[in-house]
Amino acid sequence: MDLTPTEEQRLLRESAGRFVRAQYNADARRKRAEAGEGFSAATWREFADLGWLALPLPEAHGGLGGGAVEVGMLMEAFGEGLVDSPYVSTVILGAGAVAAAGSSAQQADLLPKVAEGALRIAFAHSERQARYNLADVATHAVKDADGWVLDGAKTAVLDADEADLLIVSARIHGNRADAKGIGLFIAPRDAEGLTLTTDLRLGGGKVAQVGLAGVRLGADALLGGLEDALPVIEAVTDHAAAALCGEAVGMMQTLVETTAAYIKTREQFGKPLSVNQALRHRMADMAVAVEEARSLALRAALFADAEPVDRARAVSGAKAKIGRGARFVAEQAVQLHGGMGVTEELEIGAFLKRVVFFDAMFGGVDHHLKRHAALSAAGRAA
Amino acid sequence: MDLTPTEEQRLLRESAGRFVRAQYNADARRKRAEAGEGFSAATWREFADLGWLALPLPEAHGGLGGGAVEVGMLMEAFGEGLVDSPYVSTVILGAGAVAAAGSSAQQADLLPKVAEGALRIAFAHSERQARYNLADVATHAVKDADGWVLDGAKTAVLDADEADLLIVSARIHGNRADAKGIGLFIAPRDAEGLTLTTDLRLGGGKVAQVGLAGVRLGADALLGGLEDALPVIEAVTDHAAAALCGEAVGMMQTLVETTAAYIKTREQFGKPLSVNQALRHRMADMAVAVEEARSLALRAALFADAEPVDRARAVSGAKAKIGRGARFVAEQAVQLHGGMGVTEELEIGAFLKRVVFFDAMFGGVDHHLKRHAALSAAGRAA
Amino acid sequence: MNFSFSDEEKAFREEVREFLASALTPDMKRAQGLTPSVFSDKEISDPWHRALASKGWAAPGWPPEAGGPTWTPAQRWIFATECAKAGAPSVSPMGVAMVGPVIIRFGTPEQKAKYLPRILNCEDYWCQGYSEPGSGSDLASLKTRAVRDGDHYVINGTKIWTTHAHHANMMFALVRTDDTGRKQEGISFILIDMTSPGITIRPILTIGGDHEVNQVFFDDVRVPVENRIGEEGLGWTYGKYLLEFERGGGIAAARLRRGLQHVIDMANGEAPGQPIDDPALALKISEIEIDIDALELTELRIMSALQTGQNPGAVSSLLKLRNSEIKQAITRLAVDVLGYDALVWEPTRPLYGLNRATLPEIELPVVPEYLNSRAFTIFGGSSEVQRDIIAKLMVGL
Amino acid sequence: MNFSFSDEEKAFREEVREFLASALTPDMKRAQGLTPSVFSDKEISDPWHRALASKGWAAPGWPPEAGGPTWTPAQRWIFATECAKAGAPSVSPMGVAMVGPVIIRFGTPEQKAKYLPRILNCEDYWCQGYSEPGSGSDLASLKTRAVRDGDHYVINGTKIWTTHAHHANMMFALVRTDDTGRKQEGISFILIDMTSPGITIRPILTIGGDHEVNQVFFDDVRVPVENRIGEEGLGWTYGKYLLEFERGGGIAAARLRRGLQHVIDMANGEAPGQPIDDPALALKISEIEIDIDALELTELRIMSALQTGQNPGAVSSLLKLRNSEIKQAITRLAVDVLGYDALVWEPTRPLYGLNRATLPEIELPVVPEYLNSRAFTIFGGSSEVQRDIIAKLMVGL
Repeated sequence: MDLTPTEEQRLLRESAGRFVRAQYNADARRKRAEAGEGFSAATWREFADLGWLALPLPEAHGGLGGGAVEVGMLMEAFGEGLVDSPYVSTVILGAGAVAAAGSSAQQADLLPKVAEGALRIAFAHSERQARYNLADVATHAVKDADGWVLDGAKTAVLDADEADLLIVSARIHGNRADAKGIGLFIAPRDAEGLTLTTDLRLGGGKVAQVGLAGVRLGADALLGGLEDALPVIEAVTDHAAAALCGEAVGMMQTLVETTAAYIKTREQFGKPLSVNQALRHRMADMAVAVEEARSLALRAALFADAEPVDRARAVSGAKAKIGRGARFVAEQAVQLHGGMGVTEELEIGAFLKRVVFFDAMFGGVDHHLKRHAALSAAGRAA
Repeated sequence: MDLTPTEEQRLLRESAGRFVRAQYNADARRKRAEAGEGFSAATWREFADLGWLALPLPEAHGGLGGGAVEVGMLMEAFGEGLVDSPYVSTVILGAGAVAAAGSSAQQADLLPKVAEGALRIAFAHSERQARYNLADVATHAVKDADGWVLDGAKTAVLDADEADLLIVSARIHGNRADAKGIGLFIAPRDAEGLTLTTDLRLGGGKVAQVGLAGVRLGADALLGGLEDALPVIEAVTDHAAAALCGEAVGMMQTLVETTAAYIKTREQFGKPLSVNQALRHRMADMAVAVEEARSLALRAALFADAEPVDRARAVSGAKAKIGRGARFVAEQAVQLHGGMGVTEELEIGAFLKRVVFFDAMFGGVDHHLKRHAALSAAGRAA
Repeated sequence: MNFSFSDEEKAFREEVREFLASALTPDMKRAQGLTPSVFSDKEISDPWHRALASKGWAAPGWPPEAGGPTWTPAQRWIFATECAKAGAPSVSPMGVAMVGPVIIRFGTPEQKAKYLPRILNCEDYWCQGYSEPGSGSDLASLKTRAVRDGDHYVINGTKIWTTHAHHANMMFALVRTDDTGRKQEGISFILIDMTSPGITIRPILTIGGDHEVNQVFFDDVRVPVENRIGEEGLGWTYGKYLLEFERGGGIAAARLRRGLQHVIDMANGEAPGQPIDDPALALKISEIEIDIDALELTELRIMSALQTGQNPGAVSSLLKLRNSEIKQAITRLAVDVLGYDALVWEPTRPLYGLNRATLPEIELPVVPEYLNSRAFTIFGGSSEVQRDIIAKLMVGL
Repeated sequence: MNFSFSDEEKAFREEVREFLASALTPDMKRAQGLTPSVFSDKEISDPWHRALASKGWAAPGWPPEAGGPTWTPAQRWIFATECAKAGAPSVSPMGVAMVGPVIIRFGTPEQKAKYLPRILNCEDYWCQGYSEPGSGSDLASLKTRAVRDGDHYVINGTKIWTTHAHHANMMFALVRTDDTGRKQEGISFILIDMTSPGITIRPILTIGGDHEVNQVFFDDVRVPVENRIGEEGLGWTYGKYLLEFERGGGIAAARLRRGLQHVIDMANGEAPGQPIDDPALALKISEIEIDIDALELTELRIMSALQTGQNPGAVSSLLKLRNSEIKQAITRLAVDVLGYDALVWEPTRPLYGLNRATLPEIELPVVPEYLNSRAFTIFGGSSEVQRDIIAKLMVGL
């Protein structure tokens, strides 16, 4: 039992921290936002060069074989600088699904390109009516002589506008919320009948609604030939949620540091705000929330490859408590910044928005508490 | 619309306050507790003389025809001094049930005696398996040629040991949790087959488990001849809950005043504790909780005779929020008193115990929130 | 004690409802419903202000000689409650509710004659020049200077958080006319024509993406001495008088209830988050509803005390604190109900000017409103300041 | 990073489990389970202490020369966790965990030889004389005086909150030997034989109805000078060293988990409050379980840092704060599960001495424990003090 980082992990964390501090300060982010540009291709290449895109991918296909703990460290650094990259959508969700369920041919085709930074993949699974129930898939896939035909609609697809491929879930058989009968399909973004409605995303990046109207895909488009992909969907979603938990920890850390610096220097009635014990105690509670989040994000990562029920309990526990803790920290960071906190002039608001994004993604506090309780029910019965 | 008290109400409130301050200080309470005596017969007579026992009873039977608002004012004064009388059990629950459902003969027989202080009535309704569901009654009553025979068990019967009569609910027909088929029976405390297991009650007074083994009652024992008494049970329970809400307000008020006085005078590091902003803000939140409780207790009283669904929503709303607020105030009063707060040397602990009693009585915060939500569901549907 | 309205009060309520049914147009209601900012836009509030003015109802708190309707506290409560229930815009408070009462109390006959009718009839649009970048809760530390030059003051400095400065033609401001004594002394209360040379306005966007507040710069702005209210150096007194009005809060329950109903409406619809039949959501709605019930009954208790000539005590801080906290709880719950739709960020303003958006119209204001509502516990006396006041005035600490 | 125990650690865990299976009797477990006070009664903790001593495990933190088992941080974590899981009593900390380390660090060879074996073998029972009626969190303001008279100190004054003074034959105390300088100076650390003439003990009942703490009065109590630890006037330094041990907290998650399991067991039974299939209860249990998960992983992170020779930083306040808050949340939830059974107040102590009671045995300690657990956020540095420390050391304020 040793939860201190290895030398390798420490170096990864430090290099990520350095990169983010150098490139992701407030000015750079504001300039990019004002220029209205998406995520920079140059930075994505730098991610590839630093090995980050290859990090969790299998070594057999150009990856480094890292685990959720390493991903969490990277994400924590991203969170500290509010990096708005398509890392989670392409590497964790998209490539993660390919790595978990793709045939050897699909893996060999796609994963090295992701690792090199030459391919981006979006993950199109959620549907509006599903309300975070991962088994609720109304989009359907029908097989005919030429391959597959997909019809349906997806929501909350991250970074689809700049993706080359989409992994789309669709029901092959069964009823709408059945656990069985869901497949994952590889679809080019420019497939005929596939439409994107892209909006700015709260907290940075883009989000799309995806329409699928008679989208024709080849017979080999079904990922791994798998007609029961729900366990894969659950696993990559849990991995992505764990990664976002790591990112949230980084955000919380920055919020606490920024706010502490502010109340130490901002004067009122001739004294720094930090003379107010009520504010100091608030900040103590914020610091406690960060430490608890750090422990639970790490715990979720450590359980990422455990038995599904243990993995899911660890991830839902982390997602619920960090969801609440991050909201508390971000809202209080705004509060303690006073008037300046509620403007776009400071970065605090951008962090709060990303926190709301975090909480909404894959389900909020109530959803994950309920999932945790449901997964625990058997163990609690007499 | 005028929520200021009438002159009559003001006088009632003031006389109750005076009485309690004179007779219910900590020393008197401690002496009574140490003497192990029950509620003093002399004080009960004084209650009668002051008109308090008659207060909510119908004028036709020796009562004063007061309403829940007047009862709430009295209870608030009781709460300020932590009075541990059988007022709620006898006057609100016991006599309340007789007034609501008794035949003219039963009312004429019993109510004047209650008003005079010559009769105490306990209300034996709750059962262990019911878990606060008022319709869940397993105790059954069978009619035969000689009258009724009751079998079953009751829990949480307040002040039964000193009561002359018990009003016992029992199922006449139907299944265990059916809304229909419950009757209320008048049983002498010394009826054969009726056994009491009496314990000290948390926060003052006594509580009993009641066993009923073939208890024979006359044919006229059924209150009002009513075989569907659940609405009556719900009404008197709501009235009692509203009364306890008033009492809780008084308790909260005393806790805030006592704690404020303590932190203003208790010195640490050469300064009064109240120099700590964190403590002042805590006390501000406690004061806010008292004002909110005051408003909701009054609201519950104002709705006491409204349509059942409106009455129940008002009472459950008050019970839930005051349950939480009183717990917060009492726990923080202990906290702010430091070491002294967690001993039996101060009265703070006695207040906390009574607050726990309040929260447990008729169901806690979750129960009443759930009841409020269930009663509100129809109004929230699209 | 009487928990129902009198026949007269009921008749008045009927009159208000009839007025609302005719004067409050569907367009006004839609625009107000799609307003995620704290204040209604001028183009929303002005038409409503004029409709009220034509009925003689624009300035409920004013005395009759100034054009007020001489309502009882109960009537004011009924009016505010019915307006909120109906979804009416709010009238810009800076004129009617803020500078108006100061002019009425402390202004010269000439000032009253000049400004009050123009406020009442919505001819002037006012903004408030109190806060400065360095001042925060320590308002009296303000530095904007007004130096006497003949029969003018020459003003230099800057004000911040100036709501609707970009709409206003008039500002009332606290400025420093003397800095030799205590910082509260030497402050004067002055009325500034916003078209004066030397004024520049810098917009400040809120985190919700709205242009509501500004920073205003004064560069040798000349203001006639006759624009000063009361005595030079007593501005702090007048300013505090006004702040008591601002903090009053008073009649907020009905507006909160409407906000909660909006959450319920969304949860009954297609929003992809928590649906109305989710038990956890039902409990949260109940919790907030009970909070509003408590606030409403507190308002009615205060209204009753005022009605019978009693002093309701130091409760305005309590009302402000709870109103802002409940408002924030409602907007947070609304975001939960949005689910994945919370991810869509619509930057266009005003929202009621949008012809089409990815989100259903009912969902459009939710996230910006959540973000903007963070300001409720900051402006007009932060929650921390309110707790300081409550501890002092209600608990005696 | 490695999230599983090594083979050696697993073997040790097995050894601990085997020891617990044989040494921890059903009677001890029952008595501990029916203990609603913070500390285990002497008649519970002593037999357990002796069982541990016979295995060489009574003093995990002591160096080998003093009789400690030379465990790694991981072994200490495993040991404490397995003991908590098994429901073992706690060993009285005043000797082993409090005065022991002080004697080891600052004691003379004679003091070490005299006291340490008697602590280890459970021959002496210690109590702590720090707090005084007027001192509270301001411990250094203590007034109990020790005046030198030949080769004795003569002690006059009073100590309060003295846990198990009525069981103890020895007390370690902070006393004032000088009051001319700063209040922290002039304090000495002294060992007092509780059988000395002039000592009287007044019991103080807790709100849970337990006799755990006392007030101790000293009336010309003579203590040999050789009973002073270290130098006269440096007692504050020694006392602070001890407090750091007391605040450490360290390994609490397993005990909390056992407390939560008790709630689950009751909710699976006949307790008339919230049953296990109540969704609201299930969510609350999950919330607490997640809180414990977070605390446990924080403990493991700290243990790992210690294991690799790193400094875990200022986390003991965080552990104390969260441990006490979670403990209170568990006891509060337990009361909810009791429902109407919470009304029954059982005044007899000890509860494990009761032959019959109205309540089922599983429910007996619940309400007293809820009440007593209020002390968790007060003693050993109140939550307010912990937040002051966290703000200072973790946030730099």
